[in-house]
Amino acid sequence: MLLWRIRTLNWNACLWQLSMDARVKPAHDEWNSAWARVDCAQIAASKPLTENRMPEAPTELSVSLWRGGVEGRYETYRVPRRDSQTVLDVVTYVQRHIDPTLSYRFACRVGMCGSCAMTVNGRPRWTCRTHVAKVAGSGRLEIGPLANLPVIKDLATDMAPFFEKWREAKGAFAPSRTRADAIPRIRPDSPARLAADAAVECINCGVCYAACDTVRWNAAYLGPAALNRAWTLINDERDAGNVARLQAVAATGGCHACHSHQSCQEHCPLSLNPTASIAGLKRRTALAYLKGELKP
Amino acid sequence: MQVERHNTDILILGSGGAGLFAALHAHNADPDLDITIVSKGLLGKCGCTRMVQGGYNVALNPGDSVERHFMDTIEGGKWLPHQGLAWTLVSTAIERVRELENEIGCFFDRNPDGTLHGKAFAGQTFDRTVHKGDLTGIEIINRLMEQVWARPKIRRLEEHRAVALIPAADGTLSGALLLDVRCGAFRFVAAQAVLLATGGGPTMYRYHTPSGDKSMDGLAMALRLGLPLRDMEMVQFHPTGLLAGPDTRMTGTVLEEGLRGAGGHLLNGALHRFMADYDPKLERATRDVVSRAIDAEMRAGRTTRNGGVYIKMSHLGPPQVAKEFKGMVDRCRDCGFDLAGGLVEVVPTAHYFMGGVICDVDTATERHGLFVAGEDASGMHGANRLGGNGVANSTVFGGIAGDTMPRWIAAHRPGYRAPDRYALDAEAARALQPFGPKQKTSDLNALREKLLDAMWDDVGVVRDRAGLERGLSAIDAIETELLATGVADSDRRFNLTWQDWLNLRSLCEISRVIALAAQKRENSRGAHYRSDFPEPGDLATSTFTVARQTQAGIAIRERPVQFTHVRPGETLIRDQLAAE
Amino acid sequence: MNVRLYVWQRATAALMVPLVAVHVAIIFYATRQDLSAADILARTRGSIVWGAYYGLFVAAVSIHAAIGVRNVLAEWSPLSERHAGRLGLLFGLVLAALGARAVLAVVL
Amino acid sequence: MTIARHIKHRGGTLWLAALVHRLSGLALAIFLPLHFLVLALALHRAAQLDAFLRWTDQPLVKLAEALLVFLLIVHLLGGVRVLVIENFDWRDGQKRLATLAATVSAIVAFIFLVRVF
Ligand SMILES: Cc1cc2nc3c(=O)[nH]c(=O)nc-3n(C[C@H](O)[C@H](O)[C@H](O)COP(=O)(O)OP(=O)(O)OC[C@H]3O[C@@H](n4cnc5c(N)ncnc54)[C@H](O)[C@@H]3O)c2cc1C
Ligand code: HEM
Ligand code: SF4
Ligand code: F3S
Ligand code: FES
Repeated sequence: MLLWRIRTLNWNACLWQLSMDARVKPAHDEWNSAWARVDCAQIAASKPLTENRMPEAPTELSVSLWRGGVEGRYETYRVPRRDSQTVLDVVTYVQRHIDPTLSYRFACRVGMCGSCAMTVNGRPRWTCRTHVAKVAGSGRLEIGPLANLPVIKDLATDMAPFFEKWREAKGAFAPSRTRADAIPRIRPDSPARLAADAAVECINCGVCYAACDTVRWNAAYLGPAALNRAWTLINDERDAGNVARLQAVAATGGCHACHSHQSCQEHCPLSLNPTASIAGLKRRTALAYLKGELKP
Repeated sequence: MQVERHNTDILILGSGGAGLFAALHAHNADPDLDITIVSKGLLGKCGCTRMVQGGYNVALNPGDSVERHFMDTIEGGKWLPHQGLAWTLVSTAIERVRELENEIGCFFDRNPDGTLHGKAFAGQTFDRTVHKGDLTGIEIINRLMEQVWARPKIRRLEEHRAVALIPAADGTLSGALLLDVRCGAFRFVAAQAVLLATGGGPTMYRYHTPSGDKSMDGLAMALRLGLPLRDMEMVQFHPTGLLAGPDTRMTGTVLEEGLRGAGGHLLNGALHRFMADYDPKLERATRDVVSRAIDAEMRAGRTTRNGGVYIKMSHLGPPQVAKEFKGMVDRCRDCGFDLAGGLVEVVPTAHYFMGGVICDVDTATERHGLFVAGEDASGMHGANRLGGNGVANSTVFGGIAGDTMPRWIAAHRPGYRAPDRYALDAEAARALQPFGPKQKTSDLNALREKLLDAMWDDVGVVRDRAGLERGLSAIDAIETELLATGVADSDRRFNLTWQDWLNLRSLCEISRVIALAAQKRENSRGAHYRSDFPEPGDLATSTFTVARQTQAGIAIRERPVQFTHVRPGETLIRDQLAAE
Repeated sequence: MNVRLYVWQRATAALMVPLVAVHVAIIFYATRQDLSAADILARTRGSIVWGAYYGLFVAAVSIHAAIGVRNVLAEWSPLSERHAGRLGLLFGLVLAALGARAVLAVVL
Repeated sequence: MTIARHIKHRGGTLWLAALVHRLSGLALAIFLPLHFLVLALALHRAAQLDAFLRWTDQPLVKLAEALLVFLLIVHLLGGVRVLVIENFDWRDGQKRLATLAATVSAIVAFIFLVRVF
């Protein structure tokens, strides 16, 4: 059973990747020359990607939404299927046209603010950038609030614990200069800059936090996003707060609680790699401990 | 009406660049002050500062100068800016960027030699836009947000909506009435000083870029308090918003300016590259010119399936496009469009609001104790905002407000003034209107779309007298219908439909002011274009509009622009003069 | 878990990689060669090398597993970290005692 | 109904690898003391070697010993995966490779054991 499961999972992943590869990146030179010749009429005639993905798109979606707080139930709604439709649009449709009391959170609608994450068909995702075609091939959607955070109502969670842990991990820059000083010169290709850049683009959406079982099992665990931020700052040569930061991430609930499940990395919508960041923290703190610079 | 009451020294409405900077500066000035930030969404995770892509204008390079940045701002603003404010903006931006880098922790992109990289942005004579890739806003707001989290003394009221500014019985300002969105209850916060930083955001147009929480609440509150609003006809449209049909929130979101800059083509529904018919600079013409050209194609019916035009990048080589504009290409792909290789439908989209509350260079308003910063303030940009001057504006003046308020409190010792009970009750009742017994249950969303269409069609990119009149009567009708429309009173907790109702009310109030100010300005400057008055008029006698709520309704007056630093025809750029 | 426990757990794990590899190799070798238990014991009895080898293994595994059990208990049982730690310690001591006895039985 | 039942993000290869590692570690923690105990007891009590030898010939004992070896290999590979992730520079695609290698080797080890048996 187990082996079978593993095999099918891998196959699916591989097939999916192959088909994506075929669609988005054939050999580069071929692209260039071919595209130079293709005229606009042809492009216009080509169908949008979504239609390629869904040969027989259903005209209606069956959408189950979590209603209530921690205690509640899934309720099912019928929502018309559109060509251009994200999961956020589906939720919006229900609020605007079926049940005006449905609660959810969003702001930017383009994947920048990280406030729209929900559990979509069992997986944490940013809903404003998740096209329905990607997740509802069967025409069914089940949407719940993000896991591992208190539910406020329906699809909205209280993200306060998540931010609190960000603070505990010393996720704020500690200055070594003031506004009166010149901006430090740092070469863009220097290893330190590259390391600091690797995972700086986190939008604090909480998706990784919801995907991580260690967060679920260990209330003290700071979680992937906060630790990822701490690692980014440790690599930031302008920062002056590393003593306290290393201490914070080496304490109980810090980076060592991570079991490298890698769900964070699998689910991060920006393809960041918190697992690698946390591994970096583990190395750095272990070294500092062995050198006697850290008291656990 | 039972309302929970709190006191705080400084109350900040809004958690964008302006609000967060104000909190940090005020806290820095006096760590004992009790500071409270109110945010309609989660702190730092709502509003437009986060959405900044392009970057931050600042004259840091030795080859550039404050004077040059200033002249670009004034000329871009078609000589309408308040020159003192514009000068403060460009000169303080330097210190502010150093603060962002050195103290807040933003890590901006560098040149190969390690100095800050400045990229080109349309309408500027120097490449001075500091950035972090094409996600500058995320870097700025995340770092600010962390700094605020790290100071527990700064209190946060998240998912609290400011409903009204409440005067004291003696006519001074008392505080603000808030609605706790999560539980649906009111709170009143009395404050010694209040900062309005809710960040404008013209979301009353069919296509718009700002985040979903923005609905001009701040300006509506200021209007009701009787404050003068300036340049209210000035709505900036971005030429290339994504067009994905009416049923998705993706529609209207901005596709980066750089796409045109890099050589992207705009094609109409018949696949004709139409910019040649309008401007010799083709797609590289300024925002307003391109927006008007697209608008003209749309009005002539030469549109795509969804009623816009196409942007085409594929001739630059899809892999190259995918590399250079990764963020945009990924975003389009997630939404089901192939930006690198195919055609993507675009449409002009309402982007920024130049109008706002009149203020001094220290952010003080006419009302004692009320300060304003960010997109809610006005005068820095005049008829047009340069790309990159928006976030500079909110951070520069947010910081100044944070410096000013503690000083002001120390000097005036205003204390807490009891709110005017009548005003408080009236405002609460106003917010509860949709739950009234006589309300009809009509379709709120259809009403919202009516407003968006009316504004787009008649008070949009190109205006004329007849259209503005049509628009005004449409706004009146929509507001009347809104006031009669109810929201089911089954659950007030986290009730987004109630919030939508309140948003629509703010939008109606400010839409009317926009239309009236547009009617008043009988010339065409920057973002404001009247097809019946296409000429800019005499620059030396330029005027700006001032709108104010009076007993009789909204009064619009024109005031002459003071050329305190430079007059039309002159320039401050010494080296340029020398070169010529 | 904190950095001290982490270092001990990972260090003992790293140490056990060769130890276990050799142990497994021996088992495979033994079964291949059809060595009887008597043959094996004949080789181990009185050998300081084997005594040290298995002694080291028992020490490492006791520390390693004690910390491991502590972690699993802390996450999967209602016990607090502190109580899980005590139980883990107890487990480690028992394991070390049993292991030492077994090593002695094999070597002496 | 409580919300927690509706989380389905588990079951990915990486997650399974971590779970198998933990379960094998736990199983080892349960079996290893028994193994030690039995070993010592058998050697002590059976003053003469014969009894011990007869005892180890029992299929149940053989199975238990084989299982222990299997668990040890599985846990070792899982542990190596963790140590590699934590201590070596990150390479893309490494995760799939590592887990694939781990599962494949575990299967091979299992087959081996069955053969030996
Ligand atoms: C897509 C996009 C791209 C942009 N790109 C650039 C760029 O590249 N360069 C540039 O210079 N400018 C850019 N701008 C403009 C710039 O983002 C804004 O001008 C600037 O960030 C405004 O800052 P602010 O602090 O005034 O408002 P915001 O950042 O919008 O913050 C307003 C805050 O007030 C809150 N609020 C609103 N109403 C209420 C209420 N009733 N009660 C309580 N809180 C409320 C909001 O939730 C939010 O927290 C861009 C704007 C957009 C939309
Ligand atoms: C063969 C060499 C071994 C290696 C390389 C190894 C490696 C590891 C590692 C790296 C972990 C940490 C996993 C995590 O925190 O995610 C771990 C956990 C653990 N190990 Fe081992 N181990 C070995 C042998 C053993 C043995 C012989 C036992 C038997 C008692 C054992 C019992 C455990 C237990 C109970 C855990 C805790 C499981 C968890 O936290 O998920 N290990 N091991
Ligand atoms: S690391 Fe990725 S998933 Fe986690 S909060 Fe940041 S952006 Fe979201
Ligand atoms: S999912 Fe969790 S356990 Fe570690 S690798 Fe990621 S934080
Ligand atoms: S709404 Fe901002 S990330 Fe989805």
